[in-house]
Amino acid sequence: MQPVLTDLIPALPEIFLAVAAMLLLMLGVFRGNGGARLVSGLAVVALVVTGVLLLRQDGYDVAFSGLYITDSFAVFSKLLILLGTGLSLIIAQNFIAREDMDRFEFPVLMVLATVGMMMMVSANDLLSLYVGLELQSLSLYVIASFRRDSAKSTEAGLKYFVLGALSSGMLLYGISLIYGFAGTTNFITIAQVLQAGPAPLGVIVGLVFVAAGLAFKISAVPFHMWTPDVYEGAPTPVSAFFAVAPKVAAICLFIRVLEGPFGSLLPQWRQVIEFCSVASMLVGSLAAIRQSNIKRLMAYSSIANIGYALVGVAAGTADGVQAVLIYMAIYLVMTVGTFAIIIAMRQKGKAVEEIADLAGLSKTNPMLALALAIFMFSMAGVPPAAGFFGKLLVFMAAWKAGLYPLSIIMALTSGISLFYYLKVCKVSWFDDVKEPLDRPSAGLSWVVTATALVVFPVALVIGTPVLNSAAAAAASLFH
Amino acid sequence: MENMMDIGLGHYLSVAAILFILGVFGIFLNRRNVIIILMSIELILLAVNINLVAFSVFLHDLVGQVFALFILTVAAAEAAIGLAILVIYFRNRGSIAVEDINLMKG
Amino acid sequence: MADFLIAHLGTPVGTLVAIVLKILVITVPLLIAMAMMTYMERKVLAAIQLRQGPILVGPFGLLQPFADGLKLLTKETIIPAGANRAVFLIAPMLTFILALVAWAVIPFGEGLVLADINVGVLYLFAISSLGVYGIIMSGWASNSKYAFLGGLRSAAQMVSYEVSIGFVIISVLLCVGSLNLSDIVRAQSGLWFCIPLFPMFVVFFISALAETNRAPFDLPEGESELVGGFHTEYSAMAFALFFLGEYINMILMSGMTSVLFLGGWQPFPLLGFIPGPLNLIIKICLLMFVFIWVRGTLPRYRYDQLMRLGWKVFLPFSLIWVILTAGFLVYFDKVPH
Amino acid sequence: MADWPILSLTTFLPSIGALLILLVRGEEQAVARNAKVIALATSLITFLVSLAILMKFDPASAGFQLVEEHSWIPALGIQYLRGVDGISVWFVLASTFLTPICVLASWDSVEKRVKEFMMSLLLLETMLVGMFTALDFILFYIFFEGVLLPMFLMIGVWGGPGRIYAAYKFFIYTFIGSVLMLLAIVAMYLQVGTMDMRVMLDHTFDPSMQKILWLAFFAAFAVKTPMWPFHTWLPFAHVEAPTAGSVMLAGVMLKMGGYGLIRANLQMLPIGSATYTTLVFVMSVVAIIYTSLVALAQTDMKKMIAYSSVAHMGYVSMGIFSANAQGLDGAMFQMLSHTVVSAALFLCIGVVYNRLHTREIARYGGMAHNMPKYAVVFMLFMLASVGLPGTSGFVGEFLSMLGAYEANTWVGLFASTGLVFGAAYMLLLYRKLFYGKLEKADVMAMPDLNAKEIIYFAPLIAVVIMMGVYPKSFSAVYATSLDHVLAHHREALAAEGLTPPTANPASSFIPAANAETMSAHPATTETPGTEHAAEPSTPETPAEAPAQSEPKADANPDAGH
Amino acid sequence: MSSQVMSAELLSQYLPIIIFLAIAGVIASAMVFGSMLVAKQKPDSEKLSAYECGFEPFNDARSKFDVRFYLVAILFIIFDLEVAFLFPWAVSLGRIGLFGFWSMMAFLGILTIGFIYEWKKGALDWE
Repeated sequence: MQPVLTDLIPALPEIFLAVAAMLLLMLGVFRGNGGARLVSGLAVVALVVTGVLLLRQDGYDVAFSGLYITDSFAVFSKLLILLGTGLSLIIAQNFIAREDMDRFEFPVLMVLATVGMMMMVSANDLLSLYVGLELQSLSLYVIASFRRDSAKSTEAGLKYFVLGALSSGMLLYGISLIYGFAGTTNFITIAQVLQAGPAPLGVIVGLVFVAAGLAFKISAVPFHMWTPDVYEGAPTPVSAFFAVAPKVAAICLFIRVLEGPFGSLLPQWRQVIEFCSVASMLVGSLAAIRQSNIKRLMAYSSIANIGYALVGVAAGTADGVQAVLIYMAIYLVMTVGTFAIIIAMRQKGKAVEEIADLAGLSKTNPMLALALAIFMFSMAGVPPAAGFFGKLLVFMAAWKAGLYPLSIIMALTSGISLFYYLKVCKVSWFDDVKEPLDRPSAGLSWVVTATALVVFPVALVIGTPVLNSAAAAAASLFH
Repeated sequence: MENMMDIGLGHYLSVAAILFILGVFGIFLNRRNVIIILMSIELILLAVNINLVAFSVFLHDLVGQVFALFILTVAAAEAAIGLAILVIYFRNRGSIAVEDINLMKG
Repeated sequence: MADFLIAHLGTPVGTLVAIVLKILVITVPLLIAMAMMTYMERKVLAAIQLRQGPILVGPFGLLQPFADGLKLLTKETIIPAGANRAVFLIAPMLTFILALVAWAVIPFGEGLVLADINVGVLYLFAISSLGVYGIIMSGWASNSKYAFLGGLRSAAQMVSYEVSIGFVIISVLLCVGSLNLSDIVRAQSGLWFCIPLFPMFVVFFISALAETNRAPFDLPEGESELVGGFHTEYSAMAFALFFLGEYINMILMSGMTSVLFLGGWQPFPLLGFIPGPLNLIIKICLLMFVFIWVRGTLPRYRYDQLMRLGWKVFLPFSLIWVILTAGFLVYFDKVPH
Repeated sequence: MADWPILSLTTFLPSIGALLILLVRGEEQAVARNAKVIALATSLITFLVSLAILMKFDPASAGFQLVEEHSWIPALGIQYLRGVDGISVWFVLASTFLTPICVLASWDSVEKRVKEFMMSLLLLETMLVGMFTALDFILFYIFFEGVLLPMFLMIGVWGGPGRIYAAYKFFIYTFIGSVLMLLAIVAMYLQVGTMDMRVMLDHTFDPSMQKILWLAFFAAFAVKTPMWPFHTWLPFAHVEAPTAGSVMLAGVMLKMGGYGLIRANLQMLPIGSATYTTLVFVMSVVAIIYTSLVALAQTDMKKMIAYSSVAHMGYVSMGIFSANAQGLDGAMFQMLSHTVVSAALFLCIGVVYNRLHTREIARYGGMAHNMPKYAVVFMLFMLASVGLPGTSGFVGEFLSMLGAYEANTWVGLFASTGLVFGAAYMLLLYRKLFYGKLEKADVMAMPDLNAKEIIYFAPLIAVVIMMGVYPKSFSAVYATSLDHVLAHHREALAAEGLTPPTANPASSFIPAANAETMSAHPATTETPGTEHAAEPSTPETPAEAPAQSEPKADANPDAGH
Repeated sequence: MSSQVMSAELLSQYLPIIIFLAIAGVIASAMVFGSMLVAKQKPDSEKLSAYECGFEPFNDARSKFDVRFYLVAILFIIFDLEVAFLFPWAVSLGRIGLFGFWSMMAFLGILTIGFIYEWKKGALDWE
């Protein structure tokens, strides 16, 4: 019994969170729908406790007979995921109460999705990768269509489901080929097989399928079609959640798979990633310009951001990974902040989501407008906001790896992206008030303020420790 | 019966590949019904399972079959959730035709 | 014939012919048994209701089933105008075929089994699950409200009880450690499983009633609500195939019960002289009698009661039993090999 | 006081003021008043503190002084590194000098959202000072870009009717330019391994790489300067910006470009500079002639001054890339002069705009009659802008033309035509505004300069005259640094086997007033080899100058020699 | 090589089933089509219309039906699959020991949680 139990200790945070999710489910179902708020609160507590458990982990460890791995990389990305989920939960509070989403399943599903994401980034085997991914995806499908009575929400859920299932299928097909031609599903063994000799064609084909499947999950072009629709259709807190935690998890998984078992195939997959990256940056930046719905805008913005992150992935170096991790951390904070503002967009008790509805925000709510400006400039990569440093890191990593065209395209597209970020600032600062927004709730204001402060100026101060831990995380992948 | 022995790995892989392609085409070319899409997805997963089991036998390695079992399970859960979403979608829109999924464009 | 077989023993043709012969040896008696089963049902019901039952056709009315069969054979096959013709016809055939082929793995005695596959239980489980398709297809293809609703109800009922059947089988498997039906029978040489797993035995038998849409769970055919259920629109041989399939299924479920819980071909206590296959046949007959007995005495369940019984009683109950069985075996270190 | 991080103090004092303003609550009127008072107080204190920089600055030293060095993001070689040399110190002062004037100028003219306006102004000051004193390239970049934000808001929120287009154009032009600069910075970092500008200044980059890097930097600074044809954002930004915005824009922000051209292009990338000298000359000459002609055709006062700024900055770029003592000296002086003069001219326009709310030249006329004080002030700055000897404008334009002439006679000749055009449009403007009949009733009703306006014009007048009459007081501060730049430049060219474009004998043309200035440049008339005889003078730095920067800065030339 | 042996073994085991399937199919179709040949076929529209207590059929029979059927189907899928996991576990419990036992208990525990949830949510109530 003893060795079995110690074998599970590396997975303790996940186990804890999973058990917590189940307990919350029971709590919710026995208390009825009145308990939604309580369950939400407890879910946040559970996430925090999981974070603490994670922080106690250090070093490299393997559980479940090699299916599962913990290293600094996993810890770092999991902390990001937890942060994303926690913040999304907090900003969702008010919304769900008002928009008839006040059901305790919502936080429980979010927690379950988080467990899936944590499994994904800790996967050391194609099997655990798949199971984690599906645990996440299945929860997300449900969350996307959580407003059962809204045509938009259900359509978003349906779209997300169909394309998500398709992507899972592609991923699986790739996995089956890799398994067949490499003879194993374990990452470490695959790496050994690939280092031992030239990679069989089947593995490369399989890898392309796997990359395509994962590209769906991070919504990289050309697998991005679902993103704008789902972001627009899903309830706003759900879009916020989608924009952060699963993105971080998927990109970390991407890194884990590509840099880990397939590290020696860098020349092969780099072309794919480069293509996706360039396409994402261009499509994301260009398509966002003509959006009038702010959630769609954020969707395209997230596509573009993924393009930038992929630049770091394409570098295929520890620097690149570190840059991506930092990039995603910053992206997470500013995206949550922006979505908190979007959630706060209510006129006379009704949610609105057109960019034009922000008109004159700087007069009616200067603090919110200031925060929004900080987020937008940060996303555009204008210093001194934190977004600049994320881009800078990725950029430097790519440049160091010799990806000159990619870095230049990155620089240019961030110039293009300025157009639509500026548009949001313009509307909120320069235009005249038509209909003032309602006062946001305390929780929202809190998150907006906190994230805005982190983006600028706190990030300038705490940057170094975060950078160092990201560096350690990246190094653990390239031991 | 000897001629039946000729069925080798390649044949299984070909069948799986054909099924996979059918599934993908079913998703993209189908203009009628979301149910057909769901079925196409199942077809894809079936192709994967054929692959995995064939490889598993070929490699004398059980992992492939275990994987197939997992896929079956997850596929069932996925189908259940997919159908549930489809049902609520139908309740809202009164149609599950693919061309009616058009509330959001852009 | 025998010469031919001996001459070709070991060659593909010989093997083939041998297999076909074996199949016929199973099928023909089975069909006859089914016919006799309908006769027995009418007789037993009559006895329960203090009537005589069929007496006119043949001695004691023994040929009545064959007369019925002949009648159905010469009836017009009506395929409703709105029906989906192919599916409409395939559905009864499917039910019938599945009911038959399930018998391929039932061991009639030591080595007396058509296909001694090592996943026999799984095979049975799968075949009986497929049975739902025949019903769904017929209900849908008929394009009639009664058939449609009857089919749905029937299907829902079958799948509901399928789950607890699964758990029951698991608890048997725990005690055996093999999926092979012959192994299961052999494992009962000392003690039939109906003793240690008595509750499971009961659950299984009741689920078998539900699985075969028999009274008191014959909701899908409740005349008062659904006329004839999923086969409302069927006539002639198509109807007969459903009928056949259903009765063969009943016999099959009895056979499964015997194999899983009553020791299959293992002799009755103190009656060791009875040869193996006969033991099984006697057990099946006894169980069949219970089937009819139940029909004659118990009132029909309401649909919600039926579902509640399946999901809220049998499912948790059998689940707990699986856990208890496994726990017991592990704790006392009695797990097979 | 001695060990105070005086540069950081100067930089962040305005931010603290902005934070204080942010905290101001209450009635709208009271908030506006308090915000203004806080802004004025903060900016004045900042100015006083910045004077301390000048006092502590040692003009004899070419190296960076008052250096503050702190670890920041070691993983990327990014430090919190600040310091000033002779080139940057004046720009710091220009920023701190103009800000209180802007606050005063906006006292009454900004009516809506005063709180935010004052915050933007103070933040702008922070960014500007930070940018001129940054010695870490990323820090430099951050401040360089950071300037955009408050300026974007100032134009967009408080600007005229076309403000949104102007703000966009302003932002996107400068942002895209600076993104290219970032590319170059990263490339250089990966060569050198640190973002420390001092190290980069001493590092000799590969010539072929220099050419690319130079273009990248040039893109950023040419937009900012702005040089023709990248200047198109400027007229819009100026016209739409509120007075204070225009003042800061013309007064300081354009100098960011000039500063960058000297610091990055000329100083770090000598080979690149030598390669593209012709390009710069052509662009500068076109700027001088073409934009002067365009200015001539303007009917909007602000647009006219804006175009004149482009022309004046053309002299600057021309002077810088003459890469000789006169040219560089002239460019520096021209920048400083333009800081004051253009700021003053925009303030002048602001005066009448506040009264009549139009900038149409034709709407005015004959103001000499009812606004005599105003006419005098305007005339002074107009003449300085034209380059009348005795005003600040003369020295800069003359020296930079001299430098250009030395480098390329034709360029010098063409550039001098710009003087004529410049005189033409400015005098035309003056005539239209102040002479003629005072017939329009609303113009007639305008009161003359009030006390507040006189208060903020007074220091500007003083500086303009001071610069014109006694230029050495200003040039002495940056002379040593410019020498150092030139020496380094020549040395680098020599190492590559290129000769500087200087034809040499022009030193005799230097007017007496500037002879002293020139005498501080022994290098100009000597051959590259002998320059280094003058080098050892730099190590004799005062004790309080931070030691760590000096040996580095000088070790290289010596070693190279 | 050995995979071929394996497949031969497999075939010999499953061949009877396949033949059985064929024979059963032949019997079934013989019965249906034989009857169709033997019996007199005289269809008319009354005969061919779907039975609806003597009325003309009102509307399409395949209309909406109770969502609870669907719910049952989903529940079935989930539990049936779980049974699919239990089969190999039950057979090999002797070899996988305590670890296997407790793993499955954990799995069943999670399943039970889901089951309780369904129960409390009323998914198991027909009425």
